[in-house]
Amino acid sequence: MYSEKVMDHFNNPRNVGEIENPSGVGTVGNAKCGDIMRMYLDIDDNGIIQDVKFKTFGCGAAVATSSMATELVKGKTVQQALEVTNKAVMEALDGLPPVKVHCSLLAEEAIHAALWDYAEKNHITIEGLEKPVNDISEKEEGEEEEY
Amino acid sequence: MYSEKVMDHFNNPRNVGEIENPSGVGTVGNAKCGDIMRMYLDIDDNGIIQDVKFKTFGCGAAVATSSMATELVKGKTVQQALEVTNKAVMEALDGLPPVKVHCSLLAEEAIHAALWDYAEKNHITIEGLEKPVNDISEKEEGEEEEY
Amino acid sequence: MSKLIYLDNAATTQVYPEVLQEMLPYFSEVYSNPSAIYSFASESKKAVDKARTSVAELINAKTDEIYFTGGGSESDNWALKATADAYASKGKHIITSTIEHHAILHTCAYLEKKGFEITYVNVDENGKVKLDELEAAIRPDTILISIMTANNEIGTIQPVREIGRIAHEHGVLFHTDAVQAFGHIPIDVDEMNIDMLSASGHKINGPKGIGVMYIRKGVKILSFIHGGAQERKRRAGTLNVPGIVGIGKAAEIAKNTMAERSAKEISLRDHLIDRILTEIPYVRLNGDRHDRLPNNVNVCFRYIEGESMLILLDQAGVCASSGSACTSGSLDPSHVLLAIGLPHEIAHGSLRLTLSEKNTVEEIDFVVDELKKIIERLRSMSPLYEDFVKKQNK
Amino acid sequence: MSKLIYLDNAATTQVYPEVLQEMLPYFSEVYSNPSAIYSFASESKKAVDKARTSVAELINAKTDEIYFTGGGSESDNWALKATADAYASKGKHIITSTIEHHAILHTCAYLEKKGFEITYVNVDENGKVKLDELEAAIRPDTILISIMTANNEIGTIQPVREIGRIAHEHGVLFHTDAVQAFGHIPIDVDEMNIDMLSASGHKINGPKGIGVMYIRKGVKILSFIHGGAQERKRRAGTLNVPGIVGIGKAAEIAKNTMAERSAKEISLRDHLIDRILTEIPYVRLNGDRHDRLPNNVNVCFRYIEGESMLILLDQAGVCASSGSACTSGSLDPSHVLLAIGLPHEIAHGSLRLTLSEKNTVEEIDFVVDELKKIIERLRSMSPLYEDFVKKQNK
Ligand SMILES: Cc1ncc(COP(=O)(O)O)c(C=O)c1O
Ligand SMILES: Cc1ncc(COP(=O)(O)O)c(C=O)c1O
Repeated sequence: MYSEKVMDHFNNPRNVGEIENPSGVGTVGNAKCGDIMRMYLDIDDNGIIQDVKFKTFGCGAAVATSSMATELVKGKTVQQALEVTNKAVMEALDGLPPVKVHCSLLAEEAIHAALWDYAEKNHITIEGLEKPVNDISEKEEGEEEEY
Repeated sequence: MYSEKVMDHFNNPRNVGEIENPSGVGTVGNAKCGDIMRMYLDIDDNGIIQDVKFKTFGCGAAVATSSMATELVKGKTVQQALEVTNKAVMEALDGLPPVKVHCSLLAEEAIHAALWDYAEKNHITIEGLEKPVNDISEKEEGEEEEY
Repeated sequence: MSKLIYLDNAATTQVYPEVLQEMLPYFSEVYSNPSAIYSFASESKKAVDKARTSVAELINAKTDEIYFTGGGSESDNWALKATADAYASKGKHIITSTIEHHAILHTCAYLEKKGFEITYVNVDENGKVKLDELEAAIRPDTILISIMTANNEIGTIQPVREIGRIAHEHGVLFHTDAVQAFGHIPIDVDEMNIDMLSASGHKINGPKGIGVMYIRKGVKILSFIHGGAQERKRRAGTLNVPGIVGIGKAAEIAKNTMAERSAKEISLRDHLIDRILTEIPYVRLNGDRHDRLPNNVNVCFRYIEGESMLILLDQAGVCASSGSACTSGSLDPSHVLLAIGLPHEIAHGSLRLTLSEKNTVEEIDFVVDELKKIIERLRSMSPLYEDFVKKQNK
Repeated sequence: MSKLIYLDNAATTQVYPEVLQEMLPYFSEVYSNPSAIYSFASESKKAVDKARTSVAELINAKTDEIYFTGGGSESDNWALKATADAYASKGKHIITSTIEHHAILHTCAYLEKKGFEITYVNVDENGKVKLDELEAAIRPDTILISIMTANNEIGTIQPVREIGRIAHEHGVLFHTDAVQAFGHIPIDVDEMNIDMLSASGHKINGPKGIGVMYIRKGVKILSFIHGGAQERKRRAGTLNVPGIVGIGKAAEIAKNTMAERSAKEISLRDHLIDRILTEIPYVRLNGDRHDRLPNNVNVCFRYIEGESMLILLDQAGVCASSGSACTSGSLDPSHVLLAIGLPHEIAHGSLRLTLSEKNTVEEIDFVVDELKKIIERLRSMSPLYEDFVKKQNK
């Protein structure tokens, strides 16, 4: 069901863990849907993401998208990180099954949540960053009609 | 589906044929239901059935019941022949499948029809013999409801 | 000849050994439920996908327009009842024909009780649906036309392409019961404007208890069997993996062999028809002489009755049928034979011989020779024949 | 251990080799349609009769109260929809439970759209139907109570005898979905006041795509699949002879081995439960500890999610499930786990291990050892576990 890339990131997730005193941390998703992602960012004075860690409660796709998302933002500027979309995450993973697309949205949202926290802590505004919705499921469309 | 007796009478029907100038002949059934029986009787002056022949258009059970019916009446008096019921025919054949019970009714009716003809020709009344209905199907109950 | 001569392939067929071979691993080895998440499940899932593709290719459908069911009857019930459910707000009128299989006709009778109105279009003396009557029957509230691709008793092939065209010109859905045609004659759901199609595994040397329902994308019918999310949520129930693999393999073989197979069957069929018609008196061929299933022979012998014939044929080692095998419990003569205008009396003398490409000319010749004796014998004890002869001699 | 450890027997089972053996002749040798009249048909008819007897004996039914269907889902649909059809004039109220299989629940939803009213009786924290609630729900217009014999996810066995008694005291028909219980625990339709019962071949080491419907004599429901006159005119469609032979043989084996088999399964099950509950923290057992299917283990591990667990178990060669296999397409956690009062978060961490008597203690021990590692690993990357630990350390 999953691509090899997804399985690789699920089996060997990059950047799992916590960062003590992070520059920003965000948690999105909700346990009701079965997916929660937490992203920690360590951002230096130049606005470069020096380190990133995640923890995820969720399915294989949730773990893999979190892992891939951390890879995509690491070393990037805040502005570049903001441009990491769910599509980018999915493409980097060679695709996801249709029912799992929401996991990639969650990963995008987790980055945004951590950046928002960073911005708030530092009293700055990051252009283009909207207040993230913690519960991504509210953004999603209703499930396909049950026959 | 059929008993051995039925198969024997179907394969080796007794008394198939016609009688020229019979004492009585009766035809019952109708082509609509797929069963027609004709019974010829040769009855002597003492009212003994000296010979009997039949022809049948119909299924295996129809042929076998006609054959058995001829055996049961041969050598009998008119009054005894009248007492050959469909039950007697069925029993003599070791039973019939439920959907084929009507064939035995037809055999009983064929005897009656031939006796009626004999009675009419000789202007006598046979006690207990009612005018036979030629189309036995009218006497039957409706078929089991189709689910 | 002590070998069985099986001439009842319209009732059911032998599972080809190569079909069974393909099915075998999925009983006791790869027995996984294809819906599960572990890799053991993906093996059976792959087999199901492959089968779905083979079935789709046989009728030029898309893979995700194919749904597996428990048989042809289920497919027919699904098509009619679910269309009735889904389109009731548009209308409650359905058109079918007088010669459909009972899986259609009895379902229609059920729908009539539920407030639907059914028009049964007549057929001509060869069993072809009258297209003018069909078109005239269409009303603004007509939601479905269901006409079989080919008839199971008399073998007549319907002008399906024309029917589909008429249906679509009037914006009406078209379902076809292709249980007898699937794998036997070419079917193209696009060219023929077919929206839904029923098929069954055991009529094409596949297993019993597995059927197919084709539903064109966009047709809004929902489930008939509700429950789990299988078959894209449209047909609940754990997938019958071996059955699916079996019908898939049978469909693949049917596609690859169709041309050669039907040529062989047609030559056997025509030999059989020719000998019967020329060597046995008072006989008529039922069904269209040319637009006819390659393996179907159906004749009526006057003055005799079918069951007796079948028993005597059986004793000669020949499997045949008289009227639809499905309705052998009934006493009524075949509704199809009545619909083409035969009187009851003649309909009762019908014999259906449906062959396969495995039959030989020798077998066919043996059957005709036996038939001649059987028919003579039964006529000699028939009061109807007696009357006929007496009338002749007058 | 490179061998597959199959612990998903509630999803489907291996066809026993002796069952397959019994089926084999009916594919390519005795392939006749049992409805036909010739002697070749009586061979397959005899096999069907024998199977029907075996199935009847397993539940103490009469042979002619057994009908073969295309699977458990079809049987469930038949029971509910045909009862609704046949008894609508008496009333339009049906009672079921919140933990039924989707084959029941989605059929109920369909019936609701058709104007029927359904009461969903709640269950207690172990998944047992609340009998007082059930009895209180009965109204003058109640026509049917449908409660499963045993639950497919958490294994809880319902007080079927009591439910049947209550139903009959109120003159209401009682149907039970016994798909998981049939052949696994003793069932007696007379003692238990069961009027209709659904079962499925592939849950008892028989084939997929074949089911059973028991209908007590006198229950007036008609067909669900209309068409030919098969199954005493109640279920149309050419009989799936190999499938029927298979479920018959499986039923026969199930009857003969039930006592020994379930004793073995119970000892494995309890060993598995005991080790999990004592060696893994923050876990709960779902379903009744004692009134439980012999082969069912269902637990929730806090702070982790089921699919991840399944993938890692799969990599260790273990086939397991989380929630019903039928609904793995859905994102919602199991309705059964919610019905017994679990919050979503915990329900998502459920694991179902359903064993067979062929499993060994070594396999079970291997699975527990693997599970411990898997759960530790998943917790170490779980934000919920992180929060929990931090709260503990405060
Ligand atoms: C309790 C229950 N009912 C019904 C079904 C449906 O049976 P089948 O998949 O054979 O249609 C299942 C199994 O999936 C089940 O566990
Ligand atoms: C034309 C036609 N439709 C439907 C059916 C029913 O198919 P099945 O017996 O596989 O349910 C048959 C065969 O019996 C048939 O010939």
